[in-house]
Amino acid sequence: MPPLAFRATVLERRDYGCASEVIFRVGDGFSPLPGQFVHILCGGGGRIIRRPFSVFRHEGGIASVLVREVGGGTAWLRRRRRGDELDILGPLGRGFDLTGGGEHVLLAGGIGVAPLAYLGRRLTERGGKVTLLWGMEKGTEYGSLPESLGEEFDLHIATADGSRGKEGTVLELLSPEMTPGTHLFYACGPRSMLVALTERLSTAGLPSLQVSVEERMACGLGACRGCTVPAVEHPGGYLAACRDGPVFRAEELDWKRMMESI
Amino acid sequence: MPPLAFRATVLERRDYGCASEVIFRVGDGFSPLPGQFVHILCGGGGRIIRRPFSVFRHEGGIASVLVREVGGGTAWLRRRRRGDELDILGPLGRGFDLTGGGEHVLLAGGIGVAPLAYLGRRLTERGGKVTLLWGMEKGTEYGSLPESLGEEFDLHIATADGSRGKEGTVLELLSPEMTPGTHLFYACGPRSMLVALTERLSTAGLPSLQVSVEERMACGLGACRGCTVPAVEHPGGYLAACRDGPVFRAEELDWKRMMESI
Amino acid sequence: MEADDGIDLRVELAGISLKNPFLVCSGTFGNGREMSELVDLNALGGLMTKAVTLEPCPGNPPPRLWETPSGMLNSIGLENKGLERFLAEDLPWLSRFDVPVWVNVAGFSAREYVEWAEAVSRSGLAAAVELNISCPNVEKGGAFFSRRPREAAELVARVREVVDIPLFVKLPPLPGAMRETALAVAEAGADGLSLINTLPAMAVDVERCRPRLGNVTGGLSGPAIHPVAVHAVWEASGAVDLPVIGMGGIWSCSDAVEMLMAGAAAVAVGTLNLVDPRAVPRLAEELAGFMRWKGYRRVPDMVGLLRRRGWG
Amino acid sequence: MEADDGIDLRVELAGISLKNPFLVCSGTFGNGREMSELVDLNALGGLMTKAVTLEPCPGNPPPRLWETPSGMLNSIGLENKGLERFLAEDLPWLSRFDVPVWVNVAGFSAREYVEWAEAVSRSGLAAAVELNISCPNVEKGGAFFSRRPREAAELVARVREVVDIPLFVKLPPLPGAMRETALAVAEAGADGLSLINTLPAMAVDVERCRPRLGNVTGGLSGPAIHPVAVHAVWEASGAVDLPVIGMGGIWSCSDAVEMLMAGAAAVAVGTLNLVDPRAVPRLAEELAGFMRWKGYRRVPDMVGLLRRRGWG
Ligand SMILES: Cc1cc2nc3c(=O)[nH]c(=O)nc-3n(C[C@H](O)[C@H](O)[C@H](O)COP(=O)(O)OP(=O)(O)OC[C@H]3O[C@@H](n4cnc5c(N)ncnc54)[C@H](O)[C@@H]3O)c2cc1C
Ligand SMILES: Cc1cc2nc3c(=O)[nH]c(=O)nc-3n(C[C@H](O)[C@H](O)[C@H](O)COP(=O)(O)OP(=O)(O)OC[C@H]3O[C@@H](n4cnc5c(N)ncnc54)[C@H](O)[C@@H]3O)c2cc1C
Ligand SMILES: Cc1cc2nc3c(=O)[nH]c(=O)nc-3n(C[C@H](O)[C@H](O)[C@H](O)COP(=O)(O)O)c2cc1C
Ligand SMILES: Cc1cc2nc3c(=O)[nH]c(=O)nc-3n(C[C@H](O)[C@H](O)[C@H](O)COP(=O)(O)O)c2cc1C
Ligand code: FES
Ligand code: FES
Repeated sequence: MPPLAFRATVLERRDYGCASEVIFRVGDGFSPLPGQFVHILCGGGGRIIRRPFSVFRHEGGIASVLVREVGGGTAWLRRRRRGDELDILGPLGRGFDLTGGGEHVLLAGGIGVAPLAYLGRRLTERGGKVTLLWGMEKGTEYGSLPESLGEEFDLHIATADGSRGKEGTVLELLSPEMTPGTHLFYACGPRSMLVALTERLSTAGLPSLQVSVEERMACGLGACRGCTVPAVEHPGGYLAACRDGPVFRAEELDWKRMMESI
Repeated sequence: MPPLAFRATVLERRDYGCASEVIFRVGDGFSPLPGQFVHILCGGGGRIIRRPFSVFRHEGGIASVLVREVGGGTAWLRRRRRGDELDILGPLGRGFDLTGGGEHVLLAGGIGVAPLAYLGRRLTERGGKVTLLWGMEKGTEYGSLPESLGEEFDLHIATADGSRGKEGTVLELLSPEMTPGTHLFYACGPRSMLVALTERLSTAGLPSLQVSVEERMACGLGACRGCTVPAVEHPGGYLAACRDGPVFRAEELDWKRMMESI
Repeated sequence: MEADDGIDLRVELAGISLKNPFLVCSGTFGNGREMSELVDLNALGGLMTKAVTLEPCPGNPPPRLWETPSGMLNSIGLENKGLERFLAEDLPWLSRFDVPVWVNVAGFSAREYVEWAEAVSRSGLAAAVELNISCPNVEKGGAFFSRRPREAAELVARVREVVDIPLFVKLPPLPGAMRETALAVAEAGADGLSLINTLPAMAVDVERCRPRLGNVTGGLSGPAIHPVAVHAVWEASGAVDLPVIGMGGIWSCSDAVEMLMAGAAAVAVGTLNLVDPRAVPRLAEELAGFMRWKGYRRVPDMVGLLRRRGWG
Repeated sequence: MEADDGIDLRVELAGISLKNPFLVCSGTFGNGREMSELVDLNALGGLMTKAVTLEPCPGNPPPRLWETPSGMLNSIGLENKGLERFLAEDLPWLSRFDVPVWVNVAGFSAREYVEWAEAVSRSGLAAAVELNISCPNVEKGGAFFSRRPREAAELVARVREVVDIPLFVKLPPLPGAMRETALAVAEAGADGLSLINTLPAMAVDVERCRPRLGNVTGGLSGPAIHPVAVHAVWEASGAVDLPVIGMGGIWSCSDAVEMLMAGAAAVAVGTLNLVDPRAVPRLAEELAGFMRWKGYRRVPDMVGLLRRRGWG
């Protein structure tokens, strides 16, 4: 569907530790695919560019984003209250390809859980078997969100400080039977985590992996070429994260150059 | 007293039509003279410079400003709520000279009523006879503030559209017996009103007039020389509205040059 | 676009007719295709294409964007598919719309500029050439030319010889040298000026001690530079009798009117397109409202009005 | 100011010792007197005086200030009491404090610059001369010099002959010509550079069709120009081996560290003083905290670190 430009009324906010779910009303025409994002104006003043947020939830005229506070824009957004208005462009970008069969392993690093939770719901609806692996800094970081997601998914948690679940990154949660032959992998998280994952799966495993990348964006529409990631197809060339992605098949990206900008 | 830099907690807000009184707590050291102002940081974002506001009220650890919304900064300030914090520098500038005897005529144009109301209270305390003349666009502009001030003062109102009191500017309210010989005049309002007043009083009457001028300000301390008004003393020279003023004896200013920048 | 109430938004620039005085700046609207999902291209006064170079160009390494107070840094670095595909794909697609197209021509040498501008002119599909001699994002992408009035004039003269359509020259703000450069470029045969390109700028991630942009330096755009742009328009329009397209941080209708009153014959919206792809139709409507309110009937009534009122 | 934990904020600039790397910019701190009510002058790394001219100067007609997105326009226009009173009143008053004073020297001719700089040097009360050849607010206030590397160098050479104290030259950002100008000025004998002065800029009241500033044009300062200033520091410090004092839109500790990492040996706070007269002591404390956290012990550890890490 083509993107919409609209104003949305905030219905509710749920706080989960360092993040908040901001829930807003959407029209009938708004039907985002998992992995697509919305581009939100986060306050005026010195901030001029929209901020991209993955769709976290969408059903029956209601959608939400899960916002982790990292700067002024996210601080503004997560403090919206019932009745406030949001200026939104979206849904934008290419979402996850849901057509693959088999077992689904979703790997989230930190706030990367947002698009994956939405993906997980859609995959489950389609009858897929979904395992959600989630790495975070410490167990209390996201408040009660792990409990909440634990009710929906087969959820496994790793923490950097070992305070909950396995100690280490989300990769520690990959079990030996999760192999590219039998499983499909979907990942969203820090660049370093994605690189580590491609190394773990090795070249042969890349076709089974889809990743959602985070790049700073301006237009979100493919017009400014500001959000590029290195592409395999055009040697030395780039793809636009906002339009060609944010979800890519791992094979499309040049992981050697991806690594350089960690 | 030297100026203070402090954070003040907002206690209350009272809305009066196009303006709001923002009431905040101040410490013991804060003792503004009528005509002095406070310099307030009005939100972050693209606004970087403080905004000056005359002290409207001060008694027993509580002070207030009367804010008329004309742009982003005043919009921000008048929307503060109980418990919000303000970043304040002040009191700043030279206030009115209260030592003159006789009858006091206070002429306010629009929001210029703020420093004059505070002045009126102090003059009344000192046993002076105070008449407050106030010109505004239309009778409903300042909500119930005229009623409120009418309880404190001998208040006369003029409106541009004739919807309340006399039709015309505040100058229409000057009665023939209000003469420089017997009365002292204090004025605050648009530049054009001040110029008209000096013409009305003519050169001989200027010694009986004190005016508070509004100039855009940056430092408010006399350091940047950004807020200058034309001075009589140094031909071609200037005085700093923030430090030498904002209250001047009318004789100190070069009214011919004052007129040029209307 | 003459409304019932007699408000006429049309302008003419070097013989080119525009429906309204709002163009979109080079590089901030792609080549129209992506934006066309959200905005009717026929509503634009004019469209300035992304810079195109003779050969395809991959652009600069990411990251390419960074936000600064009321501004944005970019180091796109002329990423484009090259002349051939531009002429075969983008320009014909754009010519389906009723909007004049300024083709933004960038080069790495004078020869490239000339060759390229000639091809654009010959295509018959462009309304004008916009000679980009001020891109801060490539070593030799013209910044060299703009800082030397004489070299700039020579390049303009050479390009002038080979193009049959109006030739606009895009300059950066040149503190103190704006008038001189505008004059040199005008004498060399330019039909108009585009002012301003982004300002060379830079930001640093101090925690990691590395530049915010992969290319280290970039160009600053957005509201932060608007007062600099108005000044450049003011200086150039006072020096030469050429139409100036004013651009730089236009974020509102009154930002645009500032440019017009300072001497711009038309304006172009840049970074704002990236935030609101529908900015131009919205601002055009607001401008009509402003004119109605203030009693201006035609856009030229406002152009250069500051000087006509005796300022400067 | 060496703290217990070994964090050392001191820097040395052309032989002048500073307690910390934060100076206050010329024109944004008066001559210290007004500000001294709110801030202890002894806490400043250094103080750059308001521009002083040989003769008293009334300055430009008001209004002289206008706020723009994340920036401020000013057209103060060198208002000052003239050399004589400055040397008799302000400089002796300032010398009571333990803070090195850069005297900002402006002139309307080369002769004035020379005469004036010599008098300052002879007074024995100034730590350094800051040659202001980049004020955008007066017709001949030096902007003329800064846009021509050769003329700038000649002036610097003449002043160099008559002053016995370090000579800093203050430049505007010169897109594309920064390196060249820095080199010329360095060869002519400058001991350091001050970068940057305000950018020529302008704003218009569109409702009344008149300039926002009485002088029509002015200089843009504040956070809006910070990325331009960092870039200027980066270019100049890469070109010459002189200490650069970085200034322009410093609003936070990390803004200052950006300048240092880009190559500034010290920084100066400008417009921020007008908002928070206590900015320098506050930022100095924050810088110590930053250094503690990141493991830098001395300021020079950060200076030019970007290039030492292989960028650029
Ligand atoms: C496709 C996509 C989907 C995203 N989905 C979510 C989501 O669901 N929930 C969520 O909380 N965040 C998400 N992000 C990240 C989010 O957009 C940024 O955190 C936000 O833009 C930061 O804005 P700020 O004003 O708070 O921070 P700033 O003050 O602008 O920056 C703070 C820090 O965040 C980094 N940052 C800024 N913008 C981005 C960006 N666009 N991408 C990555 N890092 C950035 C900066 O480098 C800086 O270090 C997503 C990003 C992308 C590209
Ligand atoms: C000594 C002094 C005392 C004042 N006391 C009061 C008061 O008690 N109550 C009150 O409501 N206002 C008062 N003002 C005016 C008030 O400071 C301005 O209205 C305010 O700064 C506007 O800020 P803004 O962000 O809302 O408007 P902006 O968006 O900055 O500007 C909106 C309009 O207001 C004008 N303006 C901006 N700043 C000033 C300024 N400093 N002085 C005059 N006009 C300005 C601009 O020219 C513009 O047309 C006083 C001004 C001075 C100098
Ligand atoms: C992302 C981006 C890409 C740009 N690309 C070009 C370009 O290819 N050619 C060009 O002449 N100018 C380019 N510019 C400069 C703009 O056309 C315009 O001159 C500048 O951004 C100032 O306007 P603004 O502040 O409204 O954006 C680009 C600007 C941005 C923000
Ligand atoms: C109100 C004001 C007055 C200034 N006066 C002078 C001056 O007299 N001499 C000078 O060299 N620079 C002057 N400047 C420029 C500053 O010293 C500084 O270079 C510039 O403002 C950039 O720094 P900032 O963005 O931190 O303010 C002035 C700046 C302002 C804002
Ligand atoms: S953000 Fe503009 S192309 Fe992706
Ligand atoms: S505002 Fe700075 S001198 Fe008055």
